[in-house]
Amino acid sequence: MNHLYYPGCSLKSTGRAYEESLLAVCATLGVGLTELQDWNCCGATSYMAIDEVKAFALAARNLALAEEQGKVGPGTPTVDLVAPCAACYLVLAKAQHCLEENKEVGGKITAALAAAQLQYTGRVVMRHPLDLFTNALGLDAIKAQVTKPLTGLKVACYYGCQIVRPYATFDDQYHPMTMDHLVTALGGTPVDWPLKTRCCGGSLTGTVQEVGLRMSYHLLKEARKRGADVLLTACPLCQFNLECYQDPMKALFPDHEPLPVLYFTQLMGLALGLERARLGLQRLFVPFRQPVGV
Amino acid sequence: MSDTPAFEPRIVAFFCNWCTYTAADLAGTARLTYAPNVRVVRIMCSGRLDPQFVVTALRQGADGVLIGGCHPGDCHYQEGNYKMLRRFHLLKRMLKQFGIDDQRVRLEWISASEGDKVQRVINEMVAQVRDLGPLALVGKPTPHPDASEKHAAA
Amino acid sequence: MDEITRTVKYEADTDPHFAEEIAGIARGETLRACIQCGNCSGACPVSPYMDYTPRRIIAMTRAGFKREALSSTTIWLCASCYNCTVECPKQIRITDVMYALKQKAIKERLYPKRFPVAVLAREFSAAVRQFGRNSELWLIIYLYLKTNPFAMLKQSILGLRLFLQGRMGLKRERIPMGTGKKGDLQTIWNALDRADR
Amino acid sequence: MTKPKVGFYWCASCGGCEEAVVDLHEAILDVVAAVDIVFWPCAMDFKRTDVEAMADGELAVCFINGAVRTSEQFEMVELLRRKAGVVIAFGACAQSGGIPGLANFTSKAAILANVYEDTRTTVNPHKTYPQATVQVPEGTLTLPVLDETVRALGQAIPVDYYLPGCPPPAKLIADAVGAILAGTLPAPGSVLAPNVGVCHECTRKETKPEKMLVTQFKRPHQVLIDPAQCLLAQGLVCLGPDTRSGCGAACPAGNMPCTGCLGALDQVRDFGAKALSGLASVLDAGEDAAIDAGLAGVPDPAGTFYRYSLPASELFAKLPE
Amino acid sequence: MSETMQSAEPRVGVYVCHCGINIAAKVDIAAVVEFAKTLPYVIVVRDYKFMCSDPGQELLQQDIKELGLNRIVVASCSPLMHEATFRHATEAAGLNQFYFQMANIREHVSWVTADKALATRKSQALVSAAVRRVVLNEPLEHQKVPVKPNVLVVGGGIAGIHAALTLANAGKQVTLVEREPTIGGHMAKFDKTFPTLDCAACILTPKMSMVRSHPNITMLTYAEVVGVEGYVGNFTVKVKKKARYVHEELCVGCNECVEACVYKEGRFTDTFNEGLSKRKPVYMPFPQATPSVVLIDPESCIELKTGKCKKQCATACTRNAIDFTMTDEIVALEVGAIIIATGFQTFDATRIPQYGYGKFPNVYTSLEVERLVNASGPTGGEVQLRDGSTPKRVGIIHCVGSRDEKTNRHCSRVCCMYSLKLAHLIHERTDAEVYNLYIDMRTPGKGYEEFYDKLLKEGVNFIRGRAAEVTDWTVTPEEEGKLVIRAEDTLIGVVRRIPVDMVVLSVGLEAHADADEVRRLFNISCSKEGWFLERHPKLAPVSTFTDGIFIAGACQGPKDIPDTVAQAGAAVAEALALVDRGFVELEPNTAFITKELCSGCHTCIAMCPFSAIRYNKEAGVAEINPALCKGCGTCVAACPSGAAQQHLFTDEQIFQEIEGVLNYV
Repeated sequence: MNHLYYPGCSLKSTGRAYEESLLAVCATLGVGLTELQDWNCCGATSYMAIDEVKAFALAARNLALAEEQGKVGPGTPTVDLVAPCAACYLVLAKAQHCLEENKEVGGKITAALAAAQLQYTGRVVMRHPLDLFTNALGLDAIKAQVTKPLTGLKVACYYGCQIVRPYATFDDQYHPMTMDHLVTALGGTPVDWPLKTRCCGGSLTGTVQEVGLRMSYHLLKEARKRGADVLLTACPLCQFNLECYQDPMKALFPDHEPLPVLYFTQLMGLALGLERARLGLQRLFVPFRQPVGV
Repeated sequence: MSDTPAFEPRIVAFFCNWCTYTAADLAGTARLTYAPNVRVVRIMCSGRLDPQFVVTALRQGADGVLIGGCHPGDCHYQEGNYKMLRRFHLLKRMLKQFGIDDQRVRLEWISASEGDKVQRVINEMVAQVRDLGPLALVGKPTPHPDASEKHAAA
Repeated sequence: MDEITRTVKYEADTDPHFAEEIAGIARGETLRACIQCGNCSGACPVSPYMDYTPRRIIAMTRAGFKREALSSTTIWLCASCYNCTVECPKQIRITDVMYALKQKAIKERLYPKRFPVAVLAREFSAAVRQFGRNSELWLIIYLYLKTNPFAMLKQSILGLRLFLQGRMGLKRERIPMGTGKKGDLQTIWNALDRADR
Repeated sequence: MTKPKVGFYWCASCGGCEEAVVDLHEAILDVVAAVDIVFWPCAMDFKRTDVEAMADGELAVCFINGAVRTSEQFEMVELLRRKAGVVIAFGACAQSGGIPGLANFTSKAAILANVYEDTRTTVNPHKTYPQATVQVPEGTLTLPVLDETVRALGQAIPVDYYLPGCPPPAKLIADAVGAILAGTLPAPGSVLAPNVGVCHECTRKETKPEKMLVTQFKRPHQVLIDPAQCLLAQGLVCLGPDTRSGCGAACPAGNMPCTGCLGALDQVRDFGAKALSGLASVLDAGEDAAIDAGLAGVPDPAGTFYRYSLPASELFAKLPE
Repeated sequence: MSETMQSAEPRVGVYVCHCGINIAAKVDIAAVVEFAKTLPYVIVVRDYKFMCSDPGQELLQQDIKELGLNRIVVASCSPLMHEATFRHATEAAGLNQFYFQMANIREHVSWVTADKALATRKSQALVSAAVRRVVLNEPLEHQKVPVKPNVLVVGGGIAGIHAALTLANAGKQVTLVEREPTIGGHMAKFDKTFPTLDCAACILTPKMSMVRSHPNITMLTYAEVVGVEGYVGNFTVKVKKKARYVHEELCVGCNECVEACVYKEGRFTDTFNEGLSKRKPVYMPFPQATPSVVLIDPESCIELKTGKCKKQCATACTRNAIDFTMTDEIVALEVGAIIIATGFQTFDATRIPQYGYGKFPNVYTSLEVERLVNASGPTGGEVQLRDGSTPKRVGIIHCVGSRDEKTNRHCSRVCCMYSLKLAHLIHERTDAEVYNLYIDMRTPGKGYEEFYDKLLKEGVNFIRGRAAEVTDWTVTPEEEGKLVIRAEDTLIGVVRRIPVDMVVLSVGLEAHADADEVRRLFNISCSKEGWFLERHPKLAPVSTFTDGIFIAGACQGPKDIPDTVAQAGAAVAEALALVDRGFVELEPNTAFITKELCSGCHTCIAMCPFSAIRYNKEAGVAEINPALCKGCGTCVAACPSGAAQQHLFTDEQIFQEIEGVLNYV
């Protein structure tokens, strides 16, 4: 299985461990990821606030590059583009919708791409790694490779907003379960909790910190309350907000107790028996010390 | 803008009395404005649609023909719409042989409650046929008057 | 009460085209269908911090209260979680309306000055425009310089830790710009700019 | 008493209609005895000048077969129209365009290109095409010019009667001649054949099932045809129900489906569209895919339904590319 | 009417209606009049404010008499609106009514066209078509067919009950068919009715017993209509009576069998109690069930599933009413009219997952709470939580599955009022703090606003805002262990979190899931949402597009009990008008075959779904029985030789109409 891979800016810095663990896990599972060459920023939510057409043009350039590098044509009618960052995933998907539905915006963007000898013909399939693992690869294939099952580990699966909203493409909008099923396949125990898709604060944690902190604090508190040993995320910004800000969180909410926050790929890697360093676990602010596979 | 008036297509519609004609009435009652290019001929059932009506309309100057009937299974006469569907399939294939674009002859199932669909379908079809331009059928020689008329004139 | 303010709104002070304009930017949104049920506000995780709830922003936009809507903190506090959009019983894409209001606010220079979210958006887009990619460290530095330089000191510990853990580098992420070759992002920018003019 | 003068002429046709006259067998002797054939280029040596020499209306009846495609044909039929009291469009080509009329599915340019350039056996490096006029030392030579489209006779000149068929059945010819001699011709404009479908005189009529429904249309070469049962009921594309009778259902009697040569009934405006309607209506299929599969036995609907009547049809010709 | 006048050359009169300003504002009437004057055979053209008014009709009648007109064209509204009016006017002036033709320049032109010039041009084209067509119109007569006197009522809720009783009281023989084992419908489940708070059972059960005992009513419960054939006045209906495994005529409803069942306790979901209690395989749906007859559920009965039961029930029955060999049976009915009163279903609350129905045990639907507050319900009228405790705080969420593009767009019309009723009953019985979360409070009805006023004064809390979610995520100590409703209090403009013990979801009313099949069965139409479509929303609210079939109650759209009963009465009036007249006039637009032209090809015979065409072997041609022909014209289109034609829709008439509509500049 070969897929094009769109890391996005965060996976090259704050979300480095996400990339490290994803690539390590994919290598172990035999899932080929080829990084899209010359990719640019997806546009993210911030660009959308400035100029929508340009934001979608940014996304469209990546989609066009994917078609070109994915050699879309007869025999290869579509190409999968894997975007691990929830924001990138949504922005790229949203751009696809816009290009399809809106002739006016689509026309402008097509013309601009043409100036750079690029074109996008609607043949890229956006995939989040959760989708890739559960639907393309299949949980059975993963289960078969688990060497250190997460027996006894209680996991709060946190999906965040943008992989289920506004488009519910591969999971339920209200009660997403792909990550829970994945954790079960890895031998762990997902906890049922009500805040799976509640916002972590997004970029507010960096801008209007007290607002963002409270939102993250409540998520962690509820996860703990439901007995979770660890919280899993599927987005670099969620992980950053929930993990790196636990010190200021403690300062603001004295009853806060630290909770390790991992990328789901990191936990997958542990269950597959990969070394901690390959999974970027040393980069955590709140260390995850719980032994697995015992 | 050029001085010559833009092409406005003429479309003849055959609507069944029970579903689509009623839906068109409903579109009226609901004041749903749509393109004025369509002229509706009422038939009791889309099953009454004789392909002769379609070719006649095209010959007489229609740039498109719209056929509206009840949804499959909803025919007031049980299955007149299905009977027509069979003719429609063969007719479409034949019209293609005459070089007549697929979009010019259209079949839509529109129920009595779908006034909005009447509006949408008509607007859509008028736009499509407008893009296609006039249906330039090869001029058919007018049949000469019967000898009887000739003699009468003489 | 410190001060008594008079809050009548004259029709002359409203912008009758505002709703259509915003609906246009948000691509065909049917603001007029809003029944003011408040589901958006109820579903919004940030609404307790907003000066107007999302529902009121929709009402104000619809009524042409342009200045109030554009200078609200609400639009900048929207975290783009799309909960309102998914929940709206009238299927109004409220998140997109918020984006439209943000775009309009920046264009009209009506956003709250030094309000970090608006500044972030501008700095972010400037960086992406120049380099094609975003470098989080540099973005944060610019953000604090523009909003609250003193707060940067408070954040420096976090920054240092990130740096030490290898989660933030000094390197600027960038792609080649202005090569004029196939796929050049600069060529795309230029084409879009020309189209804008 | 002078015998009435009669003429025969052919335009775009195969010659079968001329054969049909001879098919009267010994009855033709009665015809010859009763009339004076003054013009019949196919059978006897007459010249155009002979016709031109006649007084207007001198010919009592002129039988013209074939469609009109060339300038010469048009000149001749106009001339004959002037000279003849009664013009009878003789055969399917004259009546409604016939087989030559199928040329309206293609253009004049394409036909010429095909004949003078494209066929494999043609060597024409200089792209030499026939010219309407050419100068030779002896003077100017002329050739007839091909019209853009094929016309039925009635679309070229006023026609008094139509004698349909490809070729017209002997009985209809005999009846027509008898009516002419007896002065019992019907109202001008009439078709000289019964106004009822072929099934009416088909020996297979009684084998029709009460409900005529077919799930799959088939072509004659695909099935072993039951020699007694209704052909349509067997799924064969038989146009008997659509077509005027008078032929004694000759094709079904020969175990082949009717192809519609006697043309439309009086009350039908467009033979092909009506025939299409009748045929598709008996298909017993509901869903789109089943309909298409059932109709696969009609690979060329336009050719099937307008085999003899394209110029007389509402659509007349294919749209130019 | 003189023969000579009608056979003479056509003399057409054209009348263009202004319809007040409905047409005149969008169509240049004068231009249409001038255009019509240029059309062949047109003798006179007039315009008038309201052609359908008496003076309007007199206008054309006078012209028929004075100008010798023999063809009439009125350009006005849809023929479905006023064709009958003008036909009668034509007939009254001595001209056969089918010498009349209508051009629809209101619904199809003035109401749907933006540009006046284009609307005028379109009107001209339609007038041209009508004129060309009317010239070919022929005189026709309506055919009279007798009407069968009996009436079928489908659905045994309050609408069906009221309709059946009223018809029976008028002396008609009525068959009432109900799908459930008992009549009573939703109303039988309610405790009180708004706004009077009178007991539902007290007003319903007497009517139910009257149905049972009325000599003119045949009640078929646990039965479904499976086939409808025929036409107005002459329907043949097939009803499937499902096997109860209990002989109705023998059972006296003593419940001895239920007592004797091998199951000592109820084990199976009691649907009448909305699943809040359990029943045995043999059961009485509820104490006042009508007929008062038990039935055996084949899905749970051991004998019926395995044949290995002690059959204590059968032994206990002294009247030998239990019969395990019983099978479904088909009953055929001959009726003249049918009233459909099949009611509604409530919205499935699991479709809105954020309200937690099915996930949190103490989230209830309003119908469940109806059973909870009902004295004969599973808790004997006690409002209890699942653990048996009494709620102290209750939230009632309005508009669940209503006014929502993702579920149902419509307002269900009764939820505000029943929510107020439930708020009152819960408050009254438990003294709980009750919160109503509503979008808009809709109380238009006699005594309704007064009821709202009463509730306000009772101290029930009202929060204007659509609840965003019900969650067990708690933030403050007071929320611990409770369900929290999050919503914006839109009148204050802040988001509130309301901790409650019980959530009541005021579910909306929907068309039955199988409404589509039912309407196909009866050959009527329904709206996109599945509500049966009335012939005209204002002027024919209980008629359908199929003559002889009427609709009543919530199957037509959400409505409360008073409106339902009123509509049932209206449907009865329509049915009586039909049945008592004794005959119907059929449209003469039947198909016919000219036998000289028919070759006997058989194509038409299979086209007819009504078996109106048969082959006459002696003559060798097909023949159409006009009494069976319903005038679809499918055979006409199919007829390969043009021998089949349709009155009012001959090929030539339609060709003329086609040429007419294309005749404009």
